[in-house]
Amino acid sequence: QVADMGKTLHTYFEAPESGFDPAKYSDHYSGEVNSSIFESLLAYDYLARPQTLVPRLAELPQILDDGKTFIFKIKPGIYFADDAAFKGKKREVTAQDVVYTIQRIVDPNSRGAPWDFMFKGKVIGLDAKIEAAKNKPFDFDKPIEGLKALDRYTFQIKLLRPDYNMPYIMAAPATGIVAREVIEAYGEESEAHPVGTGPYMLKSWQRRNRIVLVANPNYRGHQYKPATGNGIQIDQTVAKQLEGKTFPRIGTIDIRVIETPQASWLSFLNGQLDTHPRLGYNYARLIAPENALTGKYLSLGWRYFREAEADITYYMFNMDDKVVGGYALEKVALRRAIAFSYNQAKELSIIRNNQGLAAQSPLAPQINGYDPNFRNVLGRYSPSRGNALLDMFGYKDCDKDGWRELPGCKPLKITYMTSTGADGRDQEELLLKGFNAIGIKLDIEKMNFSDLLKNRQGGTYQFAGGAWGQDYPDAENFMQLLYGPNAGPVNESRFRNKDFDKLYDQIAAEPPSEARNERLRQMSRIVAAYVPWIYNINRIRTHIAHPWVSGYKPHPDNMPHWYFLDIDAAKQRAGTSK
Amino acid sequence: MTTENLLEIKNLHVSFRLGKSETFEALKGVNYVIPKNSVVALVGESGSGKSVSAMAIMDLLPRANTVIAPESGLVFEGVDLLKQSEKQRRALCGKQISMIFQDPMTSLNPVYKVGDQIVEVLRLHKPLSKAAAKQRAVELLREVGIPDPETRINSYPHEMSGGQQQRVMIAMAIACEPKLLIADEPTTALDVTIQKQIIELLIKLKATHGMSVLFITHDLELVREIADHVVVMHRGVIKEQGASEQVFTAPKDPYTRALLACRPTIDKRPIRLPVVEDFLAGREHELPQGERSRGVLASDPIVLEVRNLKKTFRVKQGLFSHKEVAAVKDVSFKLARGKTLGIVGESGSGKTTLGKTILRLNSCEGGEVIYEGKNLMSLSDKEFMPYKRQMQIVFQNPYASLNPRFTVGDILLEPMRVHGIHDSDKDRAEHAMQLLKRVGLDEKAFNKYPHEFSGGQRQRVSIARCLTMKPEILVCDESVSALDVSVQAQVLNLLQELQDEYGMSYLFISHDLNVVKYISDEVLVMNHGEMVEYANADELYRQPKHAYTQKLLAAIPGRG
Amino acid sequence: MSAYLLRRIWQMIPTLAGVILLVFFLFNVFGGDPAAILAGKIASKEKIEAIRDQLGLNAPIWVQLWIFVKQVFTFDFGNSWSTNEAVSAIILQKAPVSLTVMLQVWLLDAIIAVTLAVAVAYKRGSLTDRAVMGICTAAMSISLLLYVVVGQWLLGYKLEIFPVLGWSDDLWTNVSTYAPLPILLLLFVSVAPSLRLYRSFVVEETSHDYARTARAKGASEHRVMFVHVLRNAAVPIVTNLAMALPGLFVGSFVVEMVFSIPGLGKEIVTAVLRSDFPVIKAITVYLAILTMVVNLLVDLLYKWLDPRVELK
Amino acid sequence: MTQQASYGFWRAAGKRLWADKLARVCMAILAIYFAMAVASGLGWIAADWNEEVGVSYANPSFLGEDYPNPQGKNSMISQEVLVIDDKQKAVDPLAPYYAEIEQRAAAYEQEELKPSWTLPLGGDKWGRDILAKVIQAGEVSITVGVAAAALAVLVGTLLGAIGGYFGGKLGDLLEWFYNIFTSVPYILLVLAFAAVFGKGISTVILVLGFTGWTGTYRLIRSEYIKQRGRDYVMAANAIGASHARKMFVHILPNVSHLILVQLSQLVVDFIKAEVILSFLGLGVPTDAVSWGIMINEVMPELVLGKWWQLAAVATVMSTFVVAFGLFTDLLRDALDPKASRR
Ligand SMILES: Nc1ncnc2c1ncn2[C@@H]1O[C@H](COP(=O)(O)OP(=O)(O)OP(=O)(O)O)[C@@H](O)[C@H]1O
Ligand SMILES: Nc1ncnc2c1ncn2[C@@H]1O[C@H](COP(=O)(O)OP(=O)(O)OP(=O)(O)O)[C@@H](O)[C@H]1O
Ligand SMILES: [Mg+2]
Ligand SMILES: [Mg+2]
Repeated sequence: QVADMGKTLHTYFEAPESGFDPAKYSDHYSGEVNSSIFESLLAYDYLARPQTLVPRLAELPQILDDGKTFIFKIKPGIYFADDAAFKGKKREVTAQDVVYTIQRIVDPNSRGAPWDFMFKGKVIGLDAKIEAAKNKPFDFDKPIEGLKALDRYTFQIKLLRPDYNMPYIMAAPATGIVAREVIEAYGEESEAHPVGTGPYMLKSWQRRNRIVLVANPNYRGHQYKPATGNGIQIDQTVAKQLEGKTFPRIGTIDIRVIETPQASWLSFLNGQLDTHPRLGYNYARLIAPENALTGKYLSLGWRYFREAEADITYYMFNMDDKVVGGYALEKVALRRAIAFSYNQAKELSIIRNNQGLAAQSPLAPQINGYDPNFRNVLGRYSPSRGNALLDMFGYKDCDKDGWRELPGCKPLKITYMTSTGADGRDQEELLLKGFNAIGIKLDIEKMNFSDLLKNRQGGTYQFAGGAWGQDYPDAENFMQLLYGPNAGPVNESRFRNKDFDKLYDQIAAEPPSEARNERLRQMSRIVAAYVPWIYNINRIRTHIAHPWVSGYKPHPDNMPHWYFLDIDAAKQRAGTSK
Repeated sequence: MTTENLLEIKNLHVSFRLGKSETFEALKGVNYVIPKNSVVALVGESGSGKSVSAMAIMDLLPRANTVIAPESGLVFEGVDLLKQSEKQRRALCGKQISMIFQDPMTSLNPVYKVGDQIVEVLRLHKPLSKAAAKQRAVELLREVGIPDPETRINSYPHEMSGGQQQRVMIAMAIACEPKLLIADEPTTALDVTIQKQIIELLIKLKATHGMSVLFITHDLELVREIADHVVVMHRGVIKEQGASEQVFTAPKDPYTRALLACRPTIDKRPIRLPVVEDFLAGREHELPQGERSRGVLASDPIVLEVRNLKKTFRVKQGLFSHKEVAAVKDVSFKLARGKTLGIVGESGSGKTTLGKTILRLNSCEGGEVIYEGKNLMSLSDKEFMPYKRQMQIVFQNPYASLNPRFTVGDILLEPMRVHGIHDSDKDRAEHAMQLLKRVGLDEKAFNKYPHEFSGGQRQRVSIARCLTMKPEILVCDESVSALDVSVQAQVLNLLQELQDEYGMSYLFISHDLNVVKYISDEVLVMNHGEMVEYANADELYRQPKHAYTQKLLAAIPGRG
Repeated sequence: MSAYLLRRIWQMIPTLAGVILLVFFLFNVFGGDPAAILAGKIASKEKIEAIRDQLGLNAPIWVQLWIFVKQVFTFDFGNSWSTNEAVSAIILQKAPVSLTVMLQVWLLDAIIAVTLAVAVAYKRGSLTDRAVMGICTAAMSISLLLYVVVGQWLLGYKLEIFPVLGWSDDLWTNVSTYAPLPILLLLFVSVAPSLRLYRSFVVEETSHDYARTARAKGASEHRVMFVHVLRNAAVPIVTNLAMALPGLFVGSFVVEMVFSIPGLGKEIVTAVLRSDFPVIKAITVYLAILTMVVNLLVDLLYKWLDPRVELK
Repeated sequence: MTQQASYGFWRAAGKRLWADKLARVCMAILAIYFAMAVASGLGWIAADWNEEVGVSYANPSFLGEDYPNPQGKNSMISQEVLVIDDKQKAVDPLAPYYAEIEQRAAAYEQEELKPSWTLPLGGDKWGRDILAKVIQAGEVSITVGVAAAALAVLVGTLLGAIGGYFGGKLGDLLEWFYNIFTSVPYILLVLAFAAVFGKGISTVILVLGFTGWTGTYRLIRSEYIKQRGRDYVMAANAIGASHARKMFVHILPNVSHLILVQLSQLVVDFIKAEVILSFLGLGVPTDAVSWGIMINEVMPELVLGKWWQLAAVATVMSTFVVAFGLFTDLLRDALDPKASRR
């Protein structure tokens, strides 16, 4: 046991968690806790940017068959945390656990298997097994070609197609390795009894209010060695703080669910929280109006981080829709005109308080293939060009009611679908202003979030908002959203373009390279030309920590790496008791 | 000198704001004294300011619109009350000075048991334990003649008859043996036997505790019996005051003289009763001479027949159980067209209940009421609707029965609208004005609210409301008891005229046996819910058969 | 009386039936499809169907309804669709939390509002009266959210009178440290309307003659107002207080949200937003039963408070 | 002189009300608000509230300009100059039209108004004039608040009167309805109503009105239960008044105080509640604004020290609410003949 049980880190979640079974829940906050309790085969280097994979339970894989076969060597001597289910025995992690874990992820009986897309349709023999499990228990024991424990410590995964992203998937919190005995022992209640190999264990859980983790005494201890490689950058300040320490250092992680930005901000201010990830937009602007801490906040010695997230928000058209969809010139013109009417700069500065980047392509920062210099040269705010285009392609105001009609004077009204419960009024106002400026009637329809999802995934909408965050840091994870054959729940805009699809097939099967990057840019140009999406922003998040917290650095995968943190307990006491 | 006077009322001016600039001066400089250990009677026309002067002593006039002129003085045991703080004055109330209010029903708190209300006043002023206070409350109720006081202390005011409520008020007022008892019409709702008992009680208190009583009443016989001094009031000024004997035997003021002359007597039944104005104007000799003959003949057409009527109340006892109180047991009678049936009887004997039940204002447990050949009790609400206009009741508690948010105008127009009497509101208003005048109220009353009237005035409003409909049958429940002799005569004359003109029939409930004798053709005597005697008026008064009737007649003041 | 009671209790059955049918209908038509949310990021049609199968949403309507009815009579509403937690556990855990805050609010609100109402009603029409009522109305016009946000900042952070937020397992800690600020802020918005209402009821009674009698007995003004007048004004006051009773268990969404109080208020809103039908069903049914019981008690109370009331 | 004033419970009350100076002040204030609401509804004033006439968070004029206002500068930010390269042109089906687009667009290009640095009462985040905005919002809030409250009170009074007066089977039926209605989660009900009525301000009114009657119902019911046994009701019965007459002519004036407090209470509640409906997708439309929405907007602004929107809306709204509240209080006094007459 290396952790100091006297130290406690206080932090918070801005939304409630669901449960701590990696295969069953897909919400972000459960994932955050899972990533500290469970370990995947691989992990991202804590400080390296861009995101770089490093060994965790296993060494970096051996890649065979041009990216179709991956062999992972699991480090021997890694044990699960103690649990009654192990009947007092130490339980080592083996390759068989990996096979079980992956099968659980696709088992439709684990609450619909929210993560199954990571493996479904990819692994040899797996889909047949899924099919067989419909309304029946999943047969975990039947061996398949795709998933094999070659020996006690060697795991092999075989794919139908090359996929260089498979190692990333093996680093996702969802692939945290679980022990079959535990899962079977707790059955339906598995989410309340997480048992993993990670640095922390669940100590107490008041659902949707407070989660307390304690250091796992069985944990082997971890020392940070920065990854090396081409173009890899390491935050040296933090690296210094980590140097020579064995982690985890902090005995207890106390997480509260605090759902309003002000509450978490005030709790941080008075020292009730040690770290404050994801500051509210207006607070971010308050402490750092020009993107650096100012005034009294500077003098407090806070650690301040402003990081681009690996995500994008966008508006999408349903390309199958009779009015806004289609590839005919006048349809392209209509969408282009709408894109012209959208004021991205205002969205960024006024709605997002400058906490973002104006998105230029379907990609997000912090991922392979993202080009920070690439510009969407067709996307500018220009209602006059929008009006010009509409005039040219026959969208005239036939009945002189102030609104344009479709060519041939059929009525034109575009419906924007959004969900109830969220406050999207600013966005809606901005959209509406744009539409008004080009004389197109916009109808805003609010519905249940589930209904919105259904409409989007089922293609029964015209115009809606979307957002995507990385599952793994590669452009493919984003471009799949516009890939023709994915039209449906993945490609919700149902964009189909032969050139784009061809390029996608290529990039999906090749490792990162400059040539691949150019292909990605070409794909972005095609999207810009046909406008299935109107790009919104890539979010920037501000994170702060008190001076007594060392080793803090937010990571783009958004998983908290509490086990790298340390606290100066004396300073913490002083800071909290003021 | 002052030491002999308990209370001196000096130059008391009281006025009420009516509108923004309009005021009404109810007392215009009133002076009188209440000596220690004496009974002072305040008599005078209804609405002359008797209650107001009593209320002024207690500091109970509505603060919102009352103005007491600064030159007024109220000297109680040498201290000017008007110069005292509200708190000091309140401390006197209940203990040194207490009051019996005119309108017992609205004056009792409807949500507390009567016993608790008596206990409250006892415990406010005396160091009594709860149990002891309760014990005392029972005694007090017994003293004021409430039968079965041990259970009665658990009744709520609305479960008691008018007279019973009045006696509760009296019990409350005498509970702490005050130095001054103000009794505002304390006996109007009491039958003569009980009245006698109460008067004796008061006299006893006067003797044992040296109590003084300010006695407000219309009953001049009663005044003569008990009062040491008499103060005669008229329209806010004092017309005459002096020792009782002197006022009665040698009245100086013409108004007093007129008032005394108007007293109805049990042995005369003039065609028309004289009123004060007749005497004031010297017209008393122009009144039609001769006597009215009363009585019902077998040949008289019957409008209403009541057969074996029964009414039982269920009274809650504890949370889940209840007991039954038979208020009316098996009453039958016939009412002839154009005749009056007087109903008399002990307080609480079921007279009001009988009246209400006939009009279906209560449910009933048995019996029939035949009107126009139909049993009214078996009709549905809808079928009964058209009969409502033909049968009316003047309630015993006029104040409670007047909608507090309605002006008198609204109250009078309402029934005419409901029954479509007259075509326009203008005609209706005219009709209402006429009626007001006939019951002795002036035009201004039209726009006033019930709480702005004196007790007698409210009673006249109630009468006028019923008369708007010219019903065939009218139940008058103690309808003239709060009126001074003159107004009473005026109202009785009016009733008589209507009867002569339209052939109306009356059920006349009253404790005033003189009045009953005067107006009734037949009389029904009730006791404990039972009909004990039913006969032609003259016959009954001449030869009462039942012991109770005999007792009753013997108790008439001025007779014994 | 007992017949009346029996009738009222008997009537709970059609009411429950109505509640069941209405909630069932509303949820099925307007409640949204939980499967779409549960399915996660990328949800194919088959997947949603599979989840619907698992949740029993594809069973015939009458079967689902029958399950609901059974649940009502066994008081077992199964597990939450979105968190898989037993619904009974959710309610047992969260309702007491809400109650800890709301019961105090309710009591304090009643005491403060009634006392103040009597005081200003006595001074009716005076400057104090007008001023208090004016301030109350003005205070009422501001939304709870703003009070809570500003209160948390000012009283919690700036003046450090209360903790900014928090909740513990210990009832006493909660009552003494964490609950006071939320309670105070809730009172800000709740007292004003109650006060206005109660003042009106009390004013209505002060001019009755029985108050005059009480004064004539020598009762202090205090006693006249609180013992005599108040009891007569009690029927509507009790009505108003009772109306708020079922809500005590449900808590206040805004306050729970801002102060991180793990109460039922948040739970209901999220349940509806996430289409978590088992939770909705349970809360609705419990609320219905509570409402009915409270209403029955209140009607009985009417009779006790005002003996002239007849229960028909 | 007396005849004309017949049957004047309501008329007499009106007279007494008019005699009160404070009541006249309240009425004057309310008249101004209603006049503004009507004028704004007709587009006479505040019609251009949605124009972005100032910089973002423009200072109120009396504070002077605020140059390092970062949001201000940002809102004047010029768009990045973009050059369409050949690679992009090659995949753009609209490439052949570039020239024509530019040419036609030039005709649309108007002289851009320079946003001003200050506005009379300051600007909101879009740079809209808060004065105009608060007037426009008043139109919506007053309409919604007053109409919905009137509807709710009407429904509540009607049902409460029936339930309380008749009791028995009819009363049970209404209680049944009430119990069901109050047990169902509010959000579900609102969603259902919205689905039935569609969108728009009238829906807001209907939804608020048809969901907000329950409190009034219960209070009125209790009051009717209390009043129906009173002697004056028995007297009305004796003169042959119909049930409706007893309920509405006799008892109603005696419970009018309750209706009035409920009315003024609900007006406030609904003005506030309307914004919750916006979250559920059926509040005021996106191109309209209400006081509730404005108050909702100010929360993040306060953090940044932009207090003027809050100040404006709080002042305007509480003035209205106080005037309305006082007015109903005074009306209530006027309706009570026993109240003081000064
Ligand atoms: N609150 C009030 N506002 C206005 N006028 C009032 C008020 N109270 C009494 N009055 C008027 O004052 C006058 C005197 O009333 P008071 O009650 O003293 O009469 P009273 O002599 O007791 O008559 P009665 O024998 O009929 O009870 C009446 O004309 C009445 O209308
Ligand atoms: N609502 C009620 N509930 C219970 N008991 C009642 C109710 N009303 C009247 N009683 C009782 O019925 C009996 C008869 O009452 P009623 O009012 O008819 O008497 P009354 O003859 O009119 O007397 P009074 O001359 O005193 O007015 C009384 O004992 C009374 O206590
Ligand atoms: Mg009098
Ligand atoms: Mg009687």
